[in-house]
Amino acid sequence: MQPVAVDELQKRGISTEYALELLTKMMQIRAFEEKAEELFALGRVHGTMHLSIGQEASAVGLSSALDSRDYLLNTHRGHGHCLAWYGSSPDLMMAEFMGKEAGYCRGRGGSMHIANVDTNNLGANGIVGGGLPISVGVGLTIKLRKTDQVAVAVFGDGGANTGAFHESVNMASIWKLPVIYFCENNQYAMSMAFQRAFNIEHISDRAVGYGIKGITVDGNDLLQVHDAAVEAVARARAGEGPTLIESVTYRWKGHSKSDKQAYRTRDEVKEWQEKDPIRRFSAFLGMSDAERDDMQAKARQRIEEAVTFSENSPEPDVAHIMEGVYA
Amino acid sequence: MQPVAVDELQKRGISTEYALELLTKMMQIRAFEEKAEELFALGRVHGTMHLSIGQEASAVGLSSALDSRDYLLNTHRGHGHCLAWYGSSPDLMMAEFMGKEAGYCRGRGGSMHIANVDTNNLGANGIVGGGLPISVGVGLTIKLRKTDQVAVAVFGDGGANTGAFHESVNMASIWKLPVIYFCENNQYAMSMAFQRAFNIEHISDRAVGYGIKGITVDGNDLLQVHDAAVEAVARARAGEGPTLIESVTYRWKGHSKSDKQAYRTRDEVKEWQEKDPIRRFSAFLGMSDAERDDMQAKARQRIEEAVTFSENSPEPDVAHIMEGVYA
Amino acid sequence: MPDQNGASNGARELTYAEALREGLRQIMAQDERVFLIGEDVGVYGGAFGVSAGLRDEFGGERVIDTPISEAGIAGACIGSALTGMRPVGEIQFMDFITISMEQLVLQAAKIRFMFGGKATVPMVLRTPAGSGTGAAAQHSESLENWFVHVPGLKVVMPSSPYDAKGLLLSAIQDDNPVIFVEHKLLYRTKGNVPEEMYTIPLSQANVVRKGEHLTVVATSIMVRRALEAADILAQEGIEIEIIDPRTLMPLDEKPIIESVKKTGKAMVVHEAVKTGGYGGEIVSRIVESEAFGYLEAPVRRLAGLDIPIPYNRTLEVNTVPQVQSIVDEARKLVNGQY
Amino acid sequence: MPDQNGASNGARELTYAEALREGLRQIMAQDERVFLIGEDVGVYGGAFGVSAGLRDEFGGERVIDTPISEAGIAGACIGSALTGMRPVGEIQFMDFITISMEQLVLQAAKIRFMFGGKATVPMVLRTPAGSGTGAAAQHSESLENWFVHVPGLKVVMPSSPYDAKGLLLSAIQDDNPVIFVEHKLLYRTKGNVPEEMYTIPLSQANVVRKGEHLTVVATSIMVRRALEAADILAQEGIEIEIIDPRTLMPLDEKPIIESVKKTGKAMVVHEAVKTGGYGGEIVSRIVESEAFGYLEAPVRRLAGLDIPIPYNRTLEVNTVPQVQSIVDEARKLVNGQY
Ligand SMILES: Cc1ncc(C[n+]2csc(CCOP(=O)(O)OP(=O)(O)O)c2C)c(N)n1
Ligand SMILES: Cc1ncc(C[n+]2csc(CCOP(=O)(O)OP(=O)(O)O)c2C)c(N)n1
Ligand SMILES: [Mg+2]
Ligand SMILES: [Mg+2]
Repeated sequence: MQPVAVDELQKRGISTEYALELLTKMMQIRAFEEKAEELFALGRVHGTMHLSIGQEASAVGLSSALDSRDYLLNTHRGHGHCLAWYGSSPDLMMAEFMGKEAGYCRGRGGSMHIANVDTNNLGANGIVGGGLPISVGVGLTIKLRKTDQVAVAVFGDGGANTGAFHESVNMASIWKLPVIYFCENNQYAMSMAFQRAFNIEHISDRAVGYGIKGITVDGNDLLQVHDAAVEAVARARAGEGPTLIESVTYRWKGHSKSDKQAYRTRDEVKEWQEKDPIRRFSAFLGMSDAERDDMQAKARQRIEEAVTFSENSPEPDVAHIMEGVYA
Repeated sequence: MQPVAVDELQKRGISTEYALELLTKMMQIRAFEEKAEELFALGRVHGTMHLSIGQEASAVGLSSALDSRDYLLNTHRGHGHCLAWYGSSPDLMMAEFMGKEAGYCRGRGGSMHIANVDTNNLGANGIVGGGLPISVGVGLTIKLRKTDQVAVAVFGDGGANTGAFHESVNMASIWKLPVIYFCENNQYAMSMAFQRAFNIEHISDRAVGYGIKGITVDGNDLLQVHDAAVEAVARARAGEGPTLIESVTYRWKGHSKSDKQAYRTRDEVKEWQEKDPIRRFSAFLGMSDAERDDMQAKARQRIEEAVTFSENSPEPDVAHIMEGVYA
Repeated sequence: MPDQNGASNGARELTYAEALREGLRQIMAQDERVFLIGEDVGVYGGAFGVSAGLRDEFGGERVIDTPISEAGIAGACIGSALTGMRPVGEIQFMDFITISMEQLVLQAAKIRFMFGGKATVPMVLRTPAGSGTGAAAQHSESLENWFVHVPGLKVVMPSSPYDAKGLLLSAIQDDNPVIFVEHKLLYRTKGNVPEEMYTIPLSQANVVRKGEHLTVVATSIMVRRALEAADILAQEGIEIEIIDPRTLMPLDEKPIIESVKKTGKAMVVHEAVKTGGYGGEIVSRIVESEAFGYLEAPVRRLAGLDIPIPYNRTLEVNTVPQVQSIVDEARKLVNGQY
Repeated sequence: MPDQNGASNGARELTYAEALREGLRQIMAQDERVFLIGEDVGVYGGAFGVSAGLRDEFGGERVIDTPISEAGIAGACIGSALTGMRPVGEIQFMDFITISMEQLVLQAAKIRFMFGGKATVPMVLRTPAGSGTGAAAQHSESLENWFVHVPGLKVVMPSSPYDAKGLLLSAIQDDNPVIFVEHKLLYRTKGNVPEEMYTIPLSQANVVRKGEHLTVVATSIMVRRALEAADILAQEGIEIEIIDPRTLMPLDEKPIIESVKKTGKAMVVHEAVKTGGYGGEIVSRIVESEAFGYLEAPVRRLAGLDIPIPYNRTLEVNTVPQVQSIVDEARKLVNGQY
């Protein structure tokens, strides 16, 4: 490893092993989503999906500042955060994605609703901004129980324009709830460019309106995301309330499976692909291309295993279709 | 008139007559609401009402910057804005308040829904924040028709915490709509004190989050409100988009008819009563107490006439109950 | 379960609002997972006084005043319920629940199912519905059938102080999201309410009055009006059987069907707008059941007119069923005029 | 009015999406008060491609992309309609209309009435409903009955390309707020569509197929499925009469009642969850009418299961009525098995 990396990691108390683990997570996310796309193309999965390829540092950087006591409220573009989350299983995720009984949600939820309440992963959400009001409640639970947990609510630039965002962040602020509002500004809400949907430079500027700390970070730089999250977590655990983090990044793929991407240029996509967060972090760690490719191959292998696992899992039984509506 | 007043009015192009007209408006509003309260106490009106006594300068200062081409979106606490509006009739307002057929809304709307689309008064609103999304549409009409009209959306401090506020102001900002967001911060949303509902000092700070101009004015000073509104109107007519004006004021009466006001002290109310906008403006104009009282008596007389008018108006006929649902 | 009329069980007269408050107080004292959240539920005591005094008793941490943020209130309930609490939210007027719909319908109702049955959302959202206070079209909605149409939610509508307390305690202890619809005009009505912490099971209809000639299914305030109508009709020799579903969803349809098999005639009375309303559900349940073969007359719906609630007092009263209209409709049905 | 089958009138095959687009294009060219507003309706052409190309044609001022702000979209329609425009809003999936409810129900629907009949709100809100795309519980809602239950709104649900264009043009020219519910699985279905700017009056039901044995009232995609079912049933000698209300509110009930008087048997088919759904309205209209006396069998509802839409494809398909379930239910009804 380069000395500067050693230094930077040490400063943050990140061991080499842990750094490699984080890189592995990013690679598994990439592999998972590439596989997801392939399964779609082959017609082996139905519905839709939202790939976060290009945004891996954002997901892994965030989760690297949290631990197993904390809560996650995730978005439709949530494979990454879900995989990055503590205790998550690529097998059960893939099984859910493929609609199988062994999936996290018994095949009832699919890509947009993967959750694992057992590990405090409170679920992806098909509704833009849908998790934000819920985060207020999670924050209240923590506050009422007086634990030192933190909840993180992930949303996109699009989500920051929903009424839900406003009501939620304000409530979290006035009650000093331990919630981190983590906005992944990937430049587009479907076809709506950030510049067209906002009349401000940084979404984090909105923090002013709620009297909380706001910060914008390079979302393709794992350590920058990590640092901002660590700071926000400390603030939350200390009872100082929420933080709004804007993680500036980019989605390489279309919005969902059926997107002609007429709203952006190929050059723009290429430009951002050069900021690949995985290459960036592996280079930072001083890895050679071969080392990196080798690691990525292993990650792909892991995802292949998840596919095999899922293929061997049965379909949900129609006889049980009415189950799970009421407790 | 005191020389300083002459000066100040002249600077703004306000004639003495117009200044007295503005004062008259404030006094009629006060008289209307005092009468409304009395009618309630006598059991002659049913439902509920929200009095804006103490806030008169805010309503009149705002409308003084607008003219008959402009649009108003009003709130539940809207008697003042409605009376201050161009072409409004105390008779038809009182008749509506008393549920009579001659009322602006044929007795179907009542206090919370007084509207007169003919004069671009698009109605009071029983829903906090309910007029805000509508203002976006009014702004779009103006923009699409390329007229130089302005729409003003009035709301309270409580309204500024609704999701509707956020979505609307953002949309008006990105499309540079000619809408003035006029927030009457009267310190309370029902029992919820401003300080408890916000973690910021000025609601106008929220303008930052939308990239628009925000300003806080003393809402009990008619000229301060007027000035801010004039500036906002100019900006809007010039195609420079919305402004967020926070008019800091206070309601002297309870939230609605049934409010024990346990959430505030009498001293606080008294303190604000000393900032009476009517006395303040009449004193500024150099009026003696007697002159002022005389003028107020005339305003009361005008409202008595409105009551008489209303009493002579028939009740709506049950035979026509199904009318007006569909066009 | 103590009896509604059993003063021996420590029952005394309470208003509907007092009964609700007593239930809230008792369960909050017993179960620290329960907390209240809503606009002005604290010092103000709620717009209709239901939570008066509870903030003094349990503190601002457990009786939480919110900004005007109905989506936020619903979300606060969902998130806390999902993580182990038992929130009781209040939406100040049922009309404003329109702002909470996404959270209630797409989140609260669906989370358990979408998560494969692996999560619970034990929350109660209380809200006052109905007209009669002169508050006009935006403060008088009766929207219960929207929620009946959303699998995953339960819908409860108590018609008496006794039911109010017992059903509220059941709702809070239920592991599902419950929309608890109160009625503004019922808050001050009185009835016997036992002091103890009794529960009335959800999804258990109540035969409020026995009769042979006509089955009247009524909800909320219409149960009271139907009872008054029954007294008048009884003087003419017409005995109506009144059934209050109490829980609209999931519905306990059996007593209704049994009753129709006995009377051969049925009508539904609710305040909500007739078209698209709950009446259609009850009519369908009857017509689809074995009671169909016993029907001697059309099943009728007596409900609110298809208009927004007008402000004017006379118009307002004429918009929704009153005692006299129930009497008239029942008489016609029994006398074979349909 | 040109005929659905009259190629002589210049009809050609278009998809449902193309028919809608053609209607939008024609009226926008003719009436400058009409504009489109919604998420991704511009360059993207709308999530289901309905407005593809219209931004190029009419510019960004009249084909307006919005931020993710469904309350704002509804409000933008209301405010512009109230001031003289004729907006056509789009809510990307009907599920998200939950976020527009306050604006639609408390404002759009009530403004005219609350203002004493002195204002009009001529807006159309288009939105795709329904399951079948694997998008799971939060992208598959069928919520039409909520709006049927709101006086002041009109609710339209076209089932064919021909109806889609003709009804959309009527809706845009109507002076009331119209909720225009499309179906995702219908967008690519084809049918004859005249090129001219014809309208189909609102509140006019359509007898889609004539038959003697059973009246089937079906909406949206269920009309297509019922037609397929009819072919299968015809082979067994069972002739069903299929009626598509097209406008659910205000309903043209007469053809339904006449049909039931003829057939003596009726069923309703819709995709939305059965409980609290539109089926109850249709059943009630039949049972309350003179058709009651002609009924030879219970009126049945065939509708979506009372569950959120599941992701898994097999579960999803089994959640809502399919051709085979219509066949089975119709056969049972006709054969007196209920
Ligand atoms: C309330 C709501 N409106 C619209 C949609 C449709 N939709 C799904 S994702 C999306 C764009 C979201 O943009 P953003 O929040 O920036 O997240 P990203 O997809 O870029 O990760 C839209 C419009 C939705 N799911 N929910
Ligand atoms: C969406 C909504 N929530 C709650 C209410 C009940 N309510 C009416 S006025 C009011 C307080 C409004 O406060 P603010 O916006 O500050 O206006 P003010 O009454 O102080 O003029 C409340 C809670 C409502 N009408 N609408
Ligand atoms: Mg984005
Ligand atoms: Mg206020």
